[in-house]
Amino acid sequence: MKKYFIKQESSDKTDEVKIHSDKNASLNEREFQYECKFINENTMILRINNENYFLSVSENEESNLLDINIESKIYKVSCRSELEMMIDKMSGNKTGSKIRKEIHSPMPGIIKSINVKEGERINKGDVIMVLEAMKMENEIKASRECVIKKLNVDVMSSVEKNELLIILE
Amino acid sequence: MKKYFIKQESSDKTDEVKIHSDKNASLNEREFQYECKFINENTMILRINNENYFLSVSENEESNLLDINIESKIYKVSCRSELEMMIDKMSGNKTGSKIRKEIHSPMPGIIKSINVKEGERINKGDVIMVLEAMKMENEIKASRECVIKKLNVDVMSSVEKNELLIILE
Amino acid sequence: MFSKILIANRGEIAVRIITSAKEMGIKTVAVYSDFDRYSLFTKLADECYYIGESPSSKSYLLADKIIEAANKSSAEAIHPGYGFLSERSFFAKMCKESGIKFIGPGHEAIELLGSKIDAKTLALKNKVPVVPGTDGPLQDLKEIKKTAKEIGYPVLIKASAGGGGKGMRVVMDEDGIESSLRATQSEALSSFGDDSVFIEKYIASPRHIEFQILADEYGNVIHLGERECSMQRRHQKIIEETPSVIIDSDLRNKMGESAKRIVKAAGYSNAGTVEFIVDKNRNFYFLEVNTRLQVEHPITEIRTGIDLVREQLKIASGERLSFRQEDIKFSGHTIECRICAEDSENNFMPSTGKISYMNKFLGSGMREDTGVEQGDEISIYYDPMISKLISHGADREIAVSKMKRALKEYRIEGISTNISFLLSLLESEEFKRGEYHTQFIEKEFLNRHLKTTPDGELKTAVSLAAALFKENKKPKIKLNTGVNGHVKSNWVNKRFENYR
Amino acid sequence: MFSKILIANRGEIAVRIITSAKEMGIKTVAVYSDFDRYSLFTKLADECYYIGESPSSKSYLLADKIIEAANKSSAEAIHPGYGFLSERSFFAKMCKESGIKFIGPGHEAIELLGSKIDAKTLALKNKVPVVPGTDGPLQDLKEIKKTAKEIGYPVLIKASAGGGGKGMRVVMDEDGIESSLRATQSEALSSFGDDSVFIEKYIASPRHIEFQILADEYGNVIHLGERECSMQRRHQKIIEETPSVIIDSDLRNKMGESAKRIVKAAGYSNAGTVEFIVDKNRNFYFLEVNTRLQVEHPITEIRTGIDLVREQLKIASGERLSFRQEDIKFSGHTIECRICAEDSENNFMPSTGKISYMNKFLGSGMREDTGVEQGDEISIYYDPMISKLISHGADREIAVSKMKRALKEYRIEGISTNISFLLSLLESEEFKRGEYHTQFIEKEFLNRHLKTTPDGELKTAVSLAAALFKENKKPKIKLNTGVNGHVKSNWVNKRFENYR
Repeated sequence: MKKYFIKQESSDKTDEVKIHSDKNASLNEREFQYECKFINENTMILRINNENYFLSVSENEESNLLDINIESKIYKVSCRSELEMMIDKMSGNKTGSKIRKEIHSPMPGIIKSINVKEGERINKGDVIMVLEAMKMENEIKASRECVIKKLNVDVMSSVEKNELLIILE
Repeated sequence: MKKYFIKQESSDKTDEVKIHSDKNASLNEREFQYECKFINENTMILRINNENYFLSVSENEESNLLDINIESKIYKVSCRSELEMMIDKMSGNKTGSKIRKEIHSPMPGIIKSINVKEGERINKGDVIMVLEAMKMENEIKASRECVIKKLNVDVMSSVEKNELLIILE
Repeated sequence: MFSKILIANRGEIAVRIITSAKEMGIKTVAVYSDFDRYSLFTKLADECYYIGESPSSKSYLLADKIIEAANKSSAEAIHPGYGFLSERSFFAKMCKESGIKFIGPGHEAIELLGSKIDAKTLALKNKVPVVPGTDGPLQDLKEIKKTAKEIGYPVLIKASAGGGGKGMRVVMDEDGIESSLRATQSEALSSFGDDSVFIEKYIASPRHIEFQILADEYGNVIHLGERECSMQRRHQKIIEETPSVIIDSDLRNKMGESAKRIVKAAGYSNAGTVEFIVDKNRNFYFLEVNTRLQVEHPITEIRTGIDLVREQLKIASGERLSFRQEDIKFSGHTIECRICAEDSENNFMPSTGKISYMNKFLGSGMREDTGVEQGDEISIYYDPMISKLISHGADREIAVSKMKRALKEYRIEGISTNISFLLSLLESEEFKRGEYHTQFIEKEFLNRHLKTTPDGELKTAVSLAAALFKENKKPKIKLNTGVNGHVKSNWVNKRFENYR
Repeated sequence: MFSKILIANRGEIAVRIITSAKEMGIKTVAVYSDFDRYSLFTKLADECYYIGESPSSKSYLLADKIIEAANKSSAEAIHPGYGFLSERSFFAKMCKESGIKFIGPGHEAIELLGSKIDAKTLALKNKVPVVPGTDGPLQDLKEIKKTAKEIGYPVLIKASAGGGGKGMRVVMDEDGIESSLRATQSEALSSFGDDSVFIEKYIASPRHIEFQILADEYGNVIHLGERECSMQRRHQKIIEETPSVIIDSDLRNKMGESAKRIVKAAGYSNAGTVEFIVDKNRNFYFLEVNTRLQVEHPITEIRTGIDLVREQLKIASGERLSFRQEDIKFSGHTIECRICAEDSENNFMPSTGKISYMNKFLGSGMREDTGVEQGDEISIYYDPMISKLISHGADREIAVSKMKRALKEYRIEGISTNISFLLSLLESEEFKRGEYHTQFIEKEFLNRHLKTTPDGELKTAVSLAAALFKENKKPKIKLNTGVNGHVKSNWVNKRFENYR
């Protein structure tokens, strides 16, 4: 029996999924029958009782959540195993998500502008810099309140994918 | 450099293909440039000079020939390597094709009728037996003139795929 | 309207029905056999119920199991598709008795029209011409001989309960009648459990032309024009088109009205098809009524803009037809080709196995109805049809050119198909001119020598492709040929990298 | 008619052009960059020529290279598609001088209509309303301030040579004008090498509606109705439909005739699009002429039954239009959605990478125009559009329901897409009612909280899917947790077998 702790992005409640076998599972102690066939690493046919879901799951690097795609609607959940929950508890991380301290370039391109200075405190949603790629200007925004520790690039410098742009405090 | 001997099904002439490199080849000493990318074992993009062919090749077990499928037209050729040609010569087999002495069931089904007797001489195209499968009656015909050596099945017997039906002389 | 329906079928037609139901906001329930556990139609359905083993006699023909699944899932109606239980009046009756709406005509109409002889009588009563022949089942040889002489040879012997080309024989003269009768009767007895036959005038080189009908439950009936289905092999339709080149609006009107009269007289509701044969002088004769959706229904949908499955669901839920005969508009020309798993170069032997690769390019003006994907298995259990390709163009020439392009770009590996055969049919002079009949393929086309020998650049491509294929397949063993020791040269490695 | 043409483009539009050419029996020549060596359009073409490195400035924008390939392959004509060199008069001129037919208008018409100011002048001369504004390029701040005051705020500053939303700024009052002007000018200088701007009245919440035009080389011009293109984000069209809910046949006629007048006056031939904006009172103003095939041309093709690429080829080869305005019939409702490689949940950040899995189910009434397949790479070099899905139904409701179904069944893995965003747009009340405008997405829709929290059975599915995904991904290392030692139990193995 495997136990997983699931939290919907928009909810504070943690649900408990137990996988008893390849036919039986439970959600918060409510047992049900299921059947699952993986088409590939991300896509599966999942049947619960007789309900059919042809769905895909992918790891969202940005949010550290799982994106569950059912009929092109995306449900975001965090999913932690028992072991991970134990580690979380010991390290005092309650949400289970790592706080990212570096921002990397999502794609190759050119830095068109930088809107912040080192040492500056910025708010969630603030535009940090603008990256031009694929003929579009893409704003790189802060995903949380933070302080800029180090800027690793200059305006008009061209960057590769995954190149380190900024270190946060 | 690799050499292959190609014979179109409908022709008596043997052509010689030489593969000099992954860019150069020749047909009957006429050199040309080419480019080839395999999509899978059977499918390739083949470009000769600048002509483009998105084609597939498969081995036809029935005829021992290669089926080259270009735009859903099928060209049948025999293709022998130098080594195979040497072996053919030594064994005195000029056509390069094995003569099949057994007929196996192409699919599971039921033998609806048998039209020949052991020892009977039959002609190319004669119906040897009728196999019912996929709700259709399928005639099993002689692909050459031959003598029936042994019948391995009875009328109304059900057969598996590849089960031996008849031995020819 | 229903909130949930069950589809008592599989493959492309189950997919087709699910599509329209979803668009109408109706939940769908699939039933599946072992073989179909993860087939496309089950992936698309909202709910799936297992009903038995792969042979259809142990799953899709089990009326009890299907009714049980409908009850469990609270489906309000059952769509039977085509084949399987779709034309079995007992199943329609069972549905009714279980309080489930059967999406099709009432069981009385199915039963009436299911008997060839009753249907013929009904046609005659309603002034629709039928092929001259016996009006009752016969069993006695002497009587049969006498009747055949009256009608005049050649005659056709047909099993009373037959269909789809099964249990049918042409007899050219009196010498052949006894053996043909015996053969037909024994086949009919084993297939249908009924050895009665009837005899009719055999019409040489006929056209098979059918009319699509929609009838609501309040007696309103319209027709949606004809389908030309004469391109057949062993009585199986291969290519269908609409309009037919031999039907003008006058004849369309006459045949359409005849079709409507029969259907009305039978108290028929829902979608149905009235089949006719048409002789060289454009005389038409009623053949039979198919009391269900046809395989080739898409060509009518495209040419009229009417979704037939949507109409079926609306009619079954008690709605009235929302258009009258004069509202029906026809646009352009539509053709359907049936791609089947069969080796057209080897006597059309069914081909089974796994589809290892599938790559198609449909493009503008093309529709595909299929239940199969790359990686799927083609089995011995069910119909060998893989896909229906449907083209639509402003005129026949454009529709044909689209179909040819799409067929050329349709790739299936792992099994044999009839694609090259379909392509040669479309390229035949007879098809180009529209001058073909139900015996064209067997009596004329198959005798032709159609082998293509490539020349010029095409020959170079064919030859090099063969050599490269062989080179690429060669086991990676170092051959010690002595003369040519460096087998694993740089470029060979490169090629191996490309492949996968 | 031409016997061979070259397509100076890539991706879905190259595929689209090849399709019609093949159906007409015309040989096709593709040109490709390093990146596109084995892209779908090269697989479908009859001949392929390499023209340079992946960045378009080193391949698809190299007029010399393209003309060279045309000469080598003996192509008689060049189809430029959209984007790249399609609206560059110098390229049309180069083609002409090389004796190659440019499939599009003459270079004089491209040049005339390429200048916003000349086009506006032409419109006014032909009694087609334009948005009030300056009729010549401006550079001086003082003069610009004066003009803005005369027109009345809010005003729009536009780069004279701009397009596609680039080099455009709204100024709400005099305080904002200086900084906006400087920004627009510097952007225009770096992008187009020309810093002249013009100013016009800013129309709040306008509709973007365009008319498809066909003109032969003998002065015959027809329009094929409107396309409603107001669903935009950052001036990029996302969803297009025809007919527009706000256009009645009276207005269609008026706008269509206006479009024809402009095109006729410009001496235009071939396919073109006349763009208008329409205000809340259904006043329309001429915007510009796109002198090429549009991305969204399929919705017009489906609603009229006319293959626009076929018509382009016929016109370019000197044929006369084969229909008159009164022959054009419109049928049903058509919608197009553009599926793009962008993360709509993360500020529409372009998404690059390999498409590891693609599975779609189109079904009846759907068309897809695409240039990518499973296994293809989405790169930074070109437009992020993956596919255009087009639905056709008897009415708007049916067309929308088909589109929704197809979007729900469209799966792409390996990259992020805007499919869920498209679906929520279609589900918005504004779209349902047809009441949207060019600023709807940015000013209204994006501010909404659209997060969906699953409940009931859906929540069970979401939770179990997450757990099973994690379970399946777990590295196959035996954990020594002590408590639960039998990690590799039978059922885990089974699941691993299923996966791949």
